Amino acid sequence: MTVSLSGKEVARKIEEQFPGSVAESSQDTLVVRADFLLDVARFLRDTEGLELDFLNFVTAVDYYDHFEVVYLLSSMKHNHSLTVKVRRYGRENPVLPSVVGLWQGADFQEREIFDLFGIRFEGHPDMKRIFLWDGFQGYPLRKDFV
Amino acid sequence: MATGELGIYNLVKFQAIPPDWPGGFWWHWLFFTVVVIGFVLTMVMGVIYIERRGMGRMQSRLGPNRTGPFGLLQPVADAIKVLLKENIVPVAADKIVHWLAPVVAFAPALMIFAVIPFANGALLADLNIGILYVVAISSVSTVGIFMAGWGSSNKYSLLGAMRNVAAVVSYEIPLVLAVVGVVLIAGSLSLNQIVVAQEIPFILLQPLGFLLFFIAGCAEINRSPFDLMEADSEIVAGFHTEYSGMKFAMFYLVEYAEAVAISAIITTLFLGGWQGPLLPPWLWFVVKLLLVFFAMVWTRTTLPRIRIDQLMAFAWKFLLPMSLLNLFITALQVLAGWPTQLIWAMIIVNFAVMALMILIWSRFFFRLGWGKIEI
Amino acid sequence: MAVKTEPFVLNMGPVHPSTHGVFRMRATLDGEVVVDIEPVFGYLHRGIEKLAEQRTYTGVIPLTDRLDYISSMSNNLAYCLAVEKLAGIKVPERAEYIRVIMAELQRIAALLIAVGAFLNDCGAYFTPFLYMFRERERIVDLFEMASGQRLTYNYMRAGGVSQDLPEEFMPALRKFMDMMPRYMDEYDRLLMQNEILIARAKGVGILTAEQAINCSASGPVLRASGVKWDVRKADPYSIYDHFDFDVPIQQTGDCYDRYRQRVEEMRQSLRIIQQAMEQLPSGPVKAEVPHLIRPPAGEAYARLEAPKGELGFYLVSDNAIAPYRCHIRPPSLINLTALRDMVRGWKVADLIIIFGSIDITVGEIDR
Amino acid sequence: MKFEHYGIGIIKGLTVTIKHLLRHPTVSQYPEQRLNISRRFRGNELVWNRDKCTGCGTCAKTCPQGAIQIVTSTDMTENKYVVDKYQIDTGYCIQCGLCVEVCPYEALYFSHAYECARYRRGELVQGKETMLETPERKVSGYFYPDKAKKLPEQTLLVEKVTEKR
Repeated sequence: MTVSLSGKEVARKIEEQFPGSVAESSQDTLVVRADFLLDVARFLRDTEGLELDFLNFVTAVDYYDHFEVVYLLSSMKHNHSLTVKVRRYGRENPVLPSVVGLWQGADFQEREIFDLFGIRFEGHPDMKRIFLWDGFQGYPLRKDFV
Repeated sequence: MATGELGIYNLVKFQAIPPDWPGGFWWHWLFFTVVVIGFVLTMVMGVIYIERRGMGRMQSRLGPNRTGPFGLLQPVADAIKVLLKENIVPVAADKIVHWLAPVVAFAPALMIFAVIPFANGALLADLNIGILYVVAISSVSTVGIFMAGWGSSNKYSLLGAMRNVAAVVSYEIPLVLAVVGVVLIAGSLSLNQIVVAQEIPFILLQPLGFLLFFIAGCAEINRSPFDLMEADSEIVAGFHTEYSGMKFAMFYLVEYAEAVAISAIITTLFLGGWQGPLLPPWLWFVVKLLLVFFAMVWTRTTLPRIRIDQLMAFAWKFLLPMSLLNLFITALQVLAGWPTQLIWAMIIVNFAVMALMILIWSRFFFRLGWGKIEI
Repeated sequence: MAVKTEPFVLNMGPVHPSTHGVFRMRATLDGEVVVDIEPVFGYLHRGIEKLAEQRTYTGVIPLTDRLDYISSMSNNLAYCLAVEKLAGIKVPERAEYIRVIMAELQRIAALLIAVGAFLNDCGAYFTPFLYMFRERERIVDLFEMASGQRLTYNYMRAGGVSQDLPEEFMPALRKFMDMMPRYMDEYDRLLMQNEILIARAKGVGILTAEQAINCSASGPVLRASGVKWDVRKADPYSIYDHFDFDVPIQQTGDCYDRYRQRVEEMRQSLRIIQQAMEQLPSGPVKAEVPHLIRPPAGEAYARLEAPKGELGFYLVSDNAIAPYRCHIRPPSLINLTALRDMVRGWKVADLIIIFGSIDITVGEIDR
Repeated sequence: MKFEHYGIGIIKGLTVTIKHLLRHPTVSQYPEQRLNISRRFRGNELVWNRDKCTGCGTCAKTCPQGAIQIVTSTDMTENKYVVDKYQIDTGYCIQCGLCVEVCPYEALYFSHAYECARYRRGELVQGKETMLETPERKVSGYFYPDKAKKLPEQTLLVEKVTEKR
């Protein structure tokens, strides 16, 4: 059975390393500040005992006032998982750091988020639309897209 | 009977009425031209039917069975359909080359049959260099296919045509070398003489030669597993991707006419041609031809396709040394006079040699390779 | 001597015999050698995630049929697991067993297509494909008997399955289980040891274990690279912990291993079905669930081992009758991430078989 | 010593295909040989029971495609709804079967008919009159097991053994 790591415990560990990086933590999720995302992600992937080396999925949710990007990470070695979230406030041209360098599996999924939500991932090697054509207006999965 | 090379000299010479042919040379010529064309077209229809039905049954389905009794008219229906289709030429195509390609490809396939005997002496021209003529003519089709690949200005077509040229150039050599063994035993290049010389079919005397000829022949006419030039799962349809209507039908005809030709040559060289008891000679010929063709259908149904570099490696590293060895051994046997005196010893020895060769070669010297290129 | 040649671009697809759907590969070739490749997709984008936001929780189930249309049952099940997790619905035991039987039959059916299509890409002219289609047809007959349709089953419901199995189902399934191992042996005889296939597939398109994990590959692609990771074992959903089965793995991660991996997985699925068939209890097949489900606000991610890999549904609820957000983790799309690294340096013919060995369905990639 | 590279695998494969040549084909010839479809067939058309329908509109609400259109008026004398218009655009219908499942009064069924292709899209729209049960348009047993029992048994490919043994 995959153990869902407690967000609070992991948050404590992260806070020791990167103070001020965790915005919020609960039993099953961990909300990270966008500026610290890459550092935290690298910490989660490489730290002994965590080793979350498998990125299950990346997706985004539109909550009108902010976008929430959800990363589900698992560890093949320890068989545990952790949900990491990043919030991005503001609807105009939101930008987040890309995790492709850490988990290559995020490649197409970040492009998909860019395509459907309009969140630009900085550091992604090939940030362009994936499903829709290049001249498409708007981002369909945003709640205000009709 | 009209024998001898086709040349001005002979044409003049045979103006006189030959002893066994009341119409004279021109009648002979006309009669066999009609026979050859009719034979090729009917055989192509026949083999298409056999291929589709046989393949269907091997794949646990029925195959075409709607048009005519048992679907026998399916090739006719296909032909009519394809002739009525629109002729599409790509805008960027080289029009003349694109137009000429099917003709250039088709003519040689038909010309091969000029020297193939349907019965003793029943052939258009009993050339004394018949087999050389076959080898020379059969590779001309490649020009047509390359013209098609080049002329349709399509990358798939070009890839297919390139593959075809590479394959034909490489496989011509083992093909010819495999034939030479037969020629050595028969002592003649004329196909009629070769058949006459086969008291027992040469497949028994030349098992390795037969295998090499069959493989190389399959590769030369692009039958599976060497059908890379029209590999449907890789390059769509290869050289005839951009062809439609009548011109496509021509290519389709070429494909099967060549298959029939190679089957006919194998029948003639290795299976005793028209020789056989009870049945009339031409029927024996047809039956053997269809058997060889069925073997091709069978392999096509079963085997995966090999890759282009493996194809070349197979020709140069496996077939070529094997055919050279085969030639060498046969030459020794002929020198020792085995084909006339120790014929059973020769059969046994040659089969043993074949098994040993294949085992040793595939164990130590050759393996179908991998082939990644670092970028 | 190296000849300097100019690379050229070949657009494979969107309509190509072996792209398994409307999928395009923009391949840069140097002669026959693949220098670079860029997958282009979106030709089948129907916006299922957006559509799901406007439908009731039950109304989304027919949509999931159309994701990976050759394994609809698994998609149904994945979505229903997510809804059950979100709404806290308990599933009756008989329903669980029926689900397992269906999901495993579906796995066999989908893997048969995957293997058949892979062999077809290798150039075995439709023979293995048609043999395997015959067996798939037998499975589809069973599905039709239970659900009434042959492709878009729409059989699972949140809280169970839509209706009980008909009484003629179990005898037919038993017959199928008797004949299937024999056919599997026949497939193995047909091409498993074929020299040409080995030459074509062995050592081609190697995906190492580290790379596979880094690329988030899952399913047979991951396991063929030697990573023992199966959601059925690692995170047992439904009642998979009741069954005794192995997770086969291969070592090198080449195309031949992926092919063999799929064959082994079919055998394991047969084992699971055998056990489920013997243990099938009686009882209700659907929990008392209202037709309009209104789960409490929250989020849930449920995943399962689909034939192609880890299929997951991430649902966010705002206590309405429609999901606030429904994200699908598509194994086909994510397994494709590794394609570019796998094909570089190989020939065009290898590109096709490497692509075929990943086994994608475009309906799931584009959604 | 493993026999791997000598053509043994090729010969094995060839025996499998030649065996199939002697077996019966798996396929059946469609217009002449008709197989029985599933008793629970979710077909192209729906069957509507005029007497049982109360005009509640649950089916229309459930339909994920919005293919069902129902217009009712109230009959004050008998205190019930009168169904003025009931039509299904089978061109939009995806045969998911949710409408049949939710119908609280067992008034909607799938039909057991197939081959419902039409030449015009307008003909795909089923109105009230073309939705009633007739001898040609039998009721499918989808979601109604008692109705399924009356239908002919489904032909299964599992029953068809192609090899002679």
